[in-house]
Amino acid sequence: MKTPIYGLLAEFHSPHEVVEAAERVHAAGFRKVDGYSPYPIEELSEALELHKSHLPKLVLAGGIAGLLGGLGLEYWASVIEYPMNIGGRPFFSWPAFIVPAYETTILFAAGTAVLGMLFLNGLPEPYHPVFNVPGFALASRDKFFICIEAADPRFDRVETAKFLKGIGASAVSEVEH
Amino acid sequence: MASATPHGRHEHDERFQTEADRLIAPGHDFASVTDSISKIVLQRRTPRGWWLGFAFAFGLMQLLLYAVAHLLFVGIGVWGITIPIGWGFDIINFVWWIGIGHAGTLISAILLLLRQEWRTSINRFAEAMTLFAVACAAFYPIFHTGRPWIAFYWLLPYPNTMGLWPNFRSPLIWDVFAVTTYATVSALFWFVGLIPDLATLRDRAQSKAWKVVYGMAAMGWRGSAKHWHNYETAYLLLAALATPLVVSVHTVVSFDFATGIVPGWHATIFPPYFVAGAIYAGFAMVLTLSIPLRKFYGLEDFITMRHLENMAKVMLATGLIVAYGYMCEAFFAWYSGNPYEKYMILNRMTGPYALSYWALILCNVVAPNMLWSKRLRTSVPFLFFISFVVSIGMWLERFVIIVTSLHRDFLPSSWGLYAGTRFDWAAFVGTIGLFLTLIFLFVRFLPAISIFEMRTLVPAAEMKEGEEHS
Amino acid sequence: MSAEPPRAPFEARVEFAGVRPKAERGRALWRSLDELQESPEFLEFLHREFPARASELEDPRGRREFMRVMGASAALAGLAACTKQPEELIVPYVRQPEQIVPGRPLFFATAILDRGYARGVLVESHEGRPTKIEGNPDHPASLGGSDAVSQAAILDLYDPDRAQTVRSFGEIHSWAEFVAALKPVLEKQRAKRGAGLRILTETVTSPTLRQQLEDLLAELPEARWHLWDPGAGNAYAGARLAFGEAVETRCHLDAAAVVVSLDADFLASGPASVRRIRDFAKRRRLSDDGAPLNRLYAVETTPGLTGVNADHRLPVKPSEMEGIVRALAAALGLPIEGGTSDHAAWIAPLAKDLQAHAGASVVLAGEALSPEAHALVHLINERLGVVGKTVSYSAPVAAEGDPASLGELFAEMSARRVEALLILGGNPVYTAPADVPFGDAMMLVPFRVHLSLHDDETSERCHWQLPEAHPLEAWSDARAFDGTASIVQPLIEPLYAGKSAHEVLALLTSRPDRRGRDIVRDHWRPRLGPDFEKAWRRALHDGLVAGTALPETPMTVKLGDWAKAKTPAAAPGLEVVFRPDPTVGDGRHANNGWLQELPKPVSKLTWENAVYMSLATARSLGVRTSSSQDGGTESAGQPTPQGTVTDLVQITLDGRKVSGPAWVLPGHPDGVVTVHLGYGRWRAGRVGNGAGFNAYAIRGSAALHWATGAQVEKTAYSAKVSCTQDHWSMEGRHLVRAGTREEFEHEPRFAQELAEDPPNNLTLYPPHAYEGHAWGLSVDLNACVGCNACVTACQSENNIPVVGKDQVGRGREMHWIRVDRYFEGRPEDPASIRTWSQPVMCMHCENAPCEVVCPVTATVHSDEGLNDMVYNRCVGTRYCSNNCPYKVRRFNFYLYQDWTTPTYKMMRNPDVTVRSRGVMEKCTYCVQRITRARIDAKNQGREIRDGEIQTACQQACPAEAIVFGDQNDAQSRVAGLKASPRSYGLLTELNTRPRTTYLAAVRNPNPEMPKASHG
Amino acid sequence: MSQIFHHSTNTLAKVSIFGAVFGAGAGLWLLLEVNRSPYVTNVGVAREQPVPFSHAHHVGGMGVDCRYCHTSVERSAQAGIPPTKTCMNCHAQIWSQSPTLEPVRASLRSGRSIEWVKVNDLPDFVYFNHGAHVNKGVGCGTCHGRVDRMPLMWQHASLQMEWCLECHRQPEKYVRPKAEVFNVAWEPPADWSASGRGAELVKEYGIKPRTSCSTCHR
Repeated sequence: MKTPIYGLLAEFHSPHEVVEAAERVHAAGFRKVDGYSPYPIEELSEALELHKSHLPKLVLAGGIAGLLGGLGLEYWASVIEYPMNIGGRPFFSWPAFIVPAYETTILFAAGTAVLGMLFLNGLPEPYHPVFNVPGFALASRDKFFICIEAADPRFDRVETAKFLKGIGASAVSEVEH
Repeated sequence: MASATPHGRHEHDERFQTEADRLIAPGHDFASVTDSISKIVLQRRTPRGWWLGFAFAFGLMQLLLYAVAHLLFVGIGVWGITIPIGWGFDIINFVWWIGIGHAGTLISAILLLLRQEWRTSINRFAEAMTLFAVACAAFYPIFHTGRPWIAFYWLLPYPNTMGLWPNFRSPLIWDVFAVTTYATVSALFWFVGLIPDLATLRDRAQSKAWKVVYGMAAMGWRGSAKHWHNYETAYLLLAALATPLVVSVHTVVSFDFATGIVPGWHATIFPPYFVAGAIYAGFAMVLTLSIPLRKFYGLEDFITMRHLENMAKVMLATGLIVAYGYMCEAFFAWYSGNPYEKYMILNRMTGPYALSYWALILCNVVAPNMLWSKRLRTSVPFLFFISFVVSIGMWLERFVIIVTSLHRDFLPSSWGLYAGTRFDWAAFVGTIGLFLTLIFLFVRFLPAISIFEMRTLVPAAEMKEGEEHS
Repeated sequence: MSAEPPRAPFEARVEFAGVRPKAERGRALWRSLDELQESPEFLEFLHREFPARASELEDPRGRREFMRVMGASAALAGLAACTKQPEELIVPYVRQPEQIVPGRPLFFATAILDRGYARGVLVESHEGRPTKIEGNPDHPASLGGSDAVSQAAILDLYDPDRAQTVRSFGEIHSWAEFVAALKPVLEKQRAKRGAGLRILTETVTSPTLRQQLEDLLAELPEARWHLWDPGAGNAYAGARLAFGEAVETRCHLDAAAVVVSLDADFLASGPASVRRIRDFAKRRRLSDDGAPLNRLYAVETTPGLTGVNADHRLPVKPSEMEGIVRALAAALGLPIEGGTSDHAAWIAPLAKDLQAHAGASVVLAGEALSPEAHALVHLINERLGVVGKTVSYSAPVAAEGDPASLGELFAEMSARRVEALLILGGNPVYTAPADVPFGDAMMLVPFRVHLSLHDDETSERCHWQLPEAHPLEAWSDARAFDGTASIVQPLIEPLYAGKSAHEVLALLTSRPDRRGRDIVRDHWRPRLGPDFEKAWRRALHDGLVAGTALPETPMTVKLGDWAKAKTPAAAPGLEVVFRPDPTVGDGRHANNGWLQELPKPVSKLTWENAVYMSLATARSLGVRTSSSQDGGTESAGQPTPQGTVTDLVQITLDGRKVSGPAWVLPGHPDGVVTVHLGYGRWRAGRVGNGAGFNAYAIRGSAALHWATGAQVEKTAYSAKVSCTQDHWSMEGRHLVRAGTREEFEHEPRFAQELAEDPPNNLTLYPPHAYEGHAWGLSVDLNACVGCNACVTACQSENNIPVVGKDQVGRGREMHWIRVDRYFEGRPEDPASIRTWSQPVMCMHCENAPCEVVCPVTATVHSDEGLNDMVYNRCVGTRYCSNNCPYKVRRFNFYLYQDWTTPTYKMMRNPDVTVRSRGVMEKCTYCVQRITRARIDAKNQGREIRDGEIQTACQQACPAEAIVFGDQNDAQSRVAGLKASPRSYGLLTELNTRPRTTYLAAVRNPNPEMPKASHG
Repeated sequence: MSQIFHHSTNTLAKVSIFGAVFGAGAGLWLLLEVNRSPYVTNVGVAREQPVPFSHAHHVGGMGVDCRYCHTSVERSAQAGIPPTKTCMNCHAQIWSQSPTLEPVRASLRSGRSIEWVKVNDLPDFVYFNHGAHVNKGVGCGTCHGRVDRMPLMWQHASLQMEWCLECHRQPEKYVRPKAEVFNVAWEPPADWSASGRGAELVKEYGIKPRTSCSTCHR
């Protein structure tokens, strides 16, 4: 009868409400859920039981790659490729080589951190269904939202809407694709 | 449950007491914070004051273009450098700018890790300042060379047809690595911090064009719990990485001198007191910028007296460390008994450039001690004044280190004198123009204060209270 | 190139715009004839990374092109590393000359003239282009050594400012036209037996020229030949007094244990100076051949090389000199009165020392001394019984001229008795005494001809200016100080339409079109024995005609009235001493950039003469000096970043005035000032014009060498001069290490004890091993007299540019080797001053501080321990220079090299890269010579022999103070010297491990002398 | 709030970030390739000459020895370009009327040199010595290729520094018996590297190639 939708978006006025609501939603067994807030609320992600981020491991890997890459380059260039007697110093002047390696370590690690964050968040993603909801603009100002996706097995266009009203949503709107 | 996010909720209760203590004026909520900051960027009319300032800065920047063009046509000889003083304004300004460029990352990263909430309202433009200062600094290592048109890529390791590689033992190569890394990481850090605010601007912007622009930059940020979850981790990690970086950069810069054999350069004390000096100079510049900024855009609610005073305290502390560094230099020279070192310090104090040395002592040793007084520390005009004094002092420090050390080293037969030419000055003033130009563009088109972080300071953001309600 | 270039808009080119003509098209680092061709601008430019573009802002077209190219280069930035070569052409010979092998230089023996006297040289020639001048080991005046002036002669050859065509009042003419114009004049003169013909020459030693002149005078008996040499002194006149005839005095310093110089700067000037340095240094080197250390006493006014190298130096006013000579004579028991008593304390032990070494001592009299004083000195030497031992006499080498000769000519011209004046060389309009306005009188002569290298002040006033052929372009001959004749042979066809004096004189004869070669050969044909051709070839090959040295003739002094005391003319005011300039001479070298930029031996001034005076005199005049941290005076004038500012002082002498910058010279006696001749020229060329002030303007014919009664006062103005070493003191650092003979005999290692070197295992890193060769260099500070020959030799060998006065003032001189000068003693007391010279070139440190800091490995160590400098890799951070404790690195702040003037391209050493703008450069130990020797040795399947490689400075050094070699080879000379107890390194406490080391100086003071003179 | 971007921008954005990173790398790689390409090095580009002199004909065809024209190759840094006279030694008799040789005759008549285009052109700050190489068993062909197959001369090797170093670092790969130096057709036997003959020659000829900067740059 109606066109399929992406999900339902519930609006809340305060951080406490949204966190509370999130806990309820989760308790109710919804899993394809996401909350939206104008600033980071750790409690919200806890309420939705988002699993731990893998970012730290990635960054560590990036750092190690940078370290080995830097040292490797220095060793190869000044010992293997073109060894030169520079000021009577040995070809592998490791104390001097620490500095650039140190910098590449940080460079690679930082790069990984940013790209990793974007990747894990699926960004860039300029288009997203929730943007279709007119009021959602306030998610970056002073409003809080919870969105239950239609893809969730327990999702029911009517019931879920009621449920959301029930847990104190000031407004519930349908999100088109 | 409490004190979870890096913004240290725990000390909330004593946060709103006295005038001087508070980080944000009372009566603000999410909306007001958001609107009052974003309106600076989104307002249709550009204030006349901005235009005037920008025109001035842009004018100065033209000097830089002129100086560079002249340099390329005629040669590095248009500068005052000679043998034995092979470095002059070029490296002085390089170190000076790099030093200034330290406050931003320091405030954002180290204070973040130290959970200093007062950083929140100043870190954004401190970071921007860092980027712009580094841009100005990066100008010199390239253009101080005799052949900049090849220097800019021969300094990088890449597989070339000559089979040659840079000399990784040279502090200048360390500089290349350190500065490029620092610039990149600071830029990333700054940009990551901007993403949520860009989303805010995207959602607030009136014209379609700006929506698109900010929308592109925001990359579709929705502020979802998942986003924030990874975002916070990334931001913390970046801070953790930027902290050792910021310390390493000025350490490496100090190696340019410390690893040399020139009396007055060859000193182990350099790294620590260069870093301290950098922070010192950096905070001075933050003050120089933030004081007019808060006045002009009426941001006193967010950049409060407590911010200014804290910065003054940091300056006092680092200033004392720097002073200690000077003392050590003099002491080492005397204690080492090395004739060259002895002559060097004596020459600094009584030689042809004694004036600059004593001026430096006045600016960097005497002046900051006035900050012991709470009255002065909380007097905005005085802080504005002292911030200039400190900037001048730090410039003089580099002048003393570079010029007075080089002009009389080992063989009296090769001693010489140095003075900057009008092209030295043009380049220096020009970089200041570049710096200001970028600053003006920044405050016009990007939020000078981190909106989403300010939201976390709004009382309503208090989970605890919330639970009490329910 | 003829027009004066417009002043450039930037300080950039203001100065050396003069040195090099307007630089438009940046030409390649040019290497051999093959590459002389022009090539496409754009790639050209990319290839060279815009060198000579500095000037392009001037014309809009250039600016546009620059922008075009800038854009392109930005686009191709990635390629710039090794951009496309511009297409170059190869231009082979059509018929290849026999002995020429492209790429291999040839050496020819010839002679360079030094004020008329021959100095034997070997000239290096690449594909027919002379590029470098070396001393001729077989020539008595050289023995392989050389001096700055003869080194710089190569630059004169290629000077683009040389007179290039026959001119008449600026109009370009041809030789034919001149001959046509000469004809009627000549016929007229023939008719009246030359009554109206006058010929003016400089000192002439050329047998051929002399013959030609004498023949001409025989043909035209009424004609007169005049001589004028502004630097000539009273030697011949003195000899006439003493012996009744003019004789040439020779001294054999290698046989002298005690040498006394009475204002005779024999190390710096005179036809035998190079030889005398060699002989003198032989007795200073403390070499194993056991020649005992000699002792040098110097009595002089202006601190000169001889004085600063003396064991005892007595600074006196010129007016005191004669009294001292008499006192010395009296002290030696000669019946001479009128001796001064002021310096008795100094003279008594001196006389004692002389007598103690009777037979092995020698007294030399300076040219400036009066004839009487010269005669007295002859008498003293006779009394010391050294004639035939350290002193000998021969017939005069040069045609006798006396200063009066010019006066006579002047009188005749003023009386309109001269109808035709032929000036062969010289520049009398500029050099004539002030009271002899030669230039004005000359205008009364209806036919005036001037033959000269440059279109100079005299040419300006002549009907005909004839371009003279440079000695390297023409056939001639000349005699050395001892009479030895050399054939001067051309190495290259005249670059311009030049002719030699021989050919010009021939124009006056019945056979006007004889070529120089024939004239010279015809002169020698009867004199070279039966097989002329063989002897001729031999003479050309050896660079001298064997057995032409004039025989020694015994002489005895005849006492006369001259021995009687004269009452010295005491006049109020200061005394003034006139001397030819140490580098540009009497002005003849004024347009030679190398000599202009060569620091004066003691004052280290460049591009300038000054009014030298003592500190006391300066203070009395209120002249500013700069004071040191402890309040003492540390340098003359007021050093500034752009040069040294000093007060202008005005000298008034007999109503004539001249003003010049005051310059305090430690060791200069009070109450007298010294001015050098040869500056203030207004028609020298683009280099010499306007440099310094013209001291001839106050020089009277009555007092050519020194005058009394001068007023000197400070003016309201100041001048900026360029001095390469402002600072006087060594600041108590052990840089030049010196001791007395006693100290040396008591502790041979005294020099090494002055500072302890860090142990080899001090460093964290294991040292690099140098198998094979390990090049090293040793400088003997006792032999070195500081004559600067090495500096110019290096400049010539290594294509070192001239940067101009302004740049030198800014501390940007480019010399790869410099001679540092330090003063010891109290500046207020001239007698206490001791002066040290120390040649400093790259030390090639094994732990080179410069290399470590170079970001692009543009300076690294070679496997033989050379500190290589790779110009094409250098990006010009100048970090290496900052970190070099010896400050021997030089930086191309601008495009100093002249890449446009064609003649300069021909002059350059094709084995050395011509450096571009923005790169560092420095001494390479003449790596091009090392490489040549290595390849030759390899091709011949042998090892490099010790001494096979000579660096340019070593080869030029007349004192043999510089020795280069393989310090890994225990047999090598350099290894031996480095093992000497006197050997020490400069600043070795920094653990730089320099390959260049020094041998400490050992002076030989007379313990009986008054202490004051020790300092 | 309404949707600002179209659905497709998501992919677009992701791709562009990815593209930026790899685009930079590709750009650098391209530059380096161009740098080594004949566009820059002129390798294999036959050059027009005032006289179409054919090495293929003179060397390959008639077997003229290199040294007949390049006389100084064993003694000097420069191999030496033959003077016009050398050409006329033969061409006074053969092809003495050929129009293609007119420039040569003209040169001899007028005494003006023939201006050949330089094919193997090193930068002027590089000092190469033919004698040193030829006398140590480095064959002409090693650097100049099969000139006996070049109708018009072209550049065989890049002459870039990395190319020089290649041989200076491992001469045994490129050295040949001295007897074969002027035999441009000489090819190392198949088992050359295996046989270790190269190493022997390096020892025998006392070859000590240097990679110090001043070996070629002064």
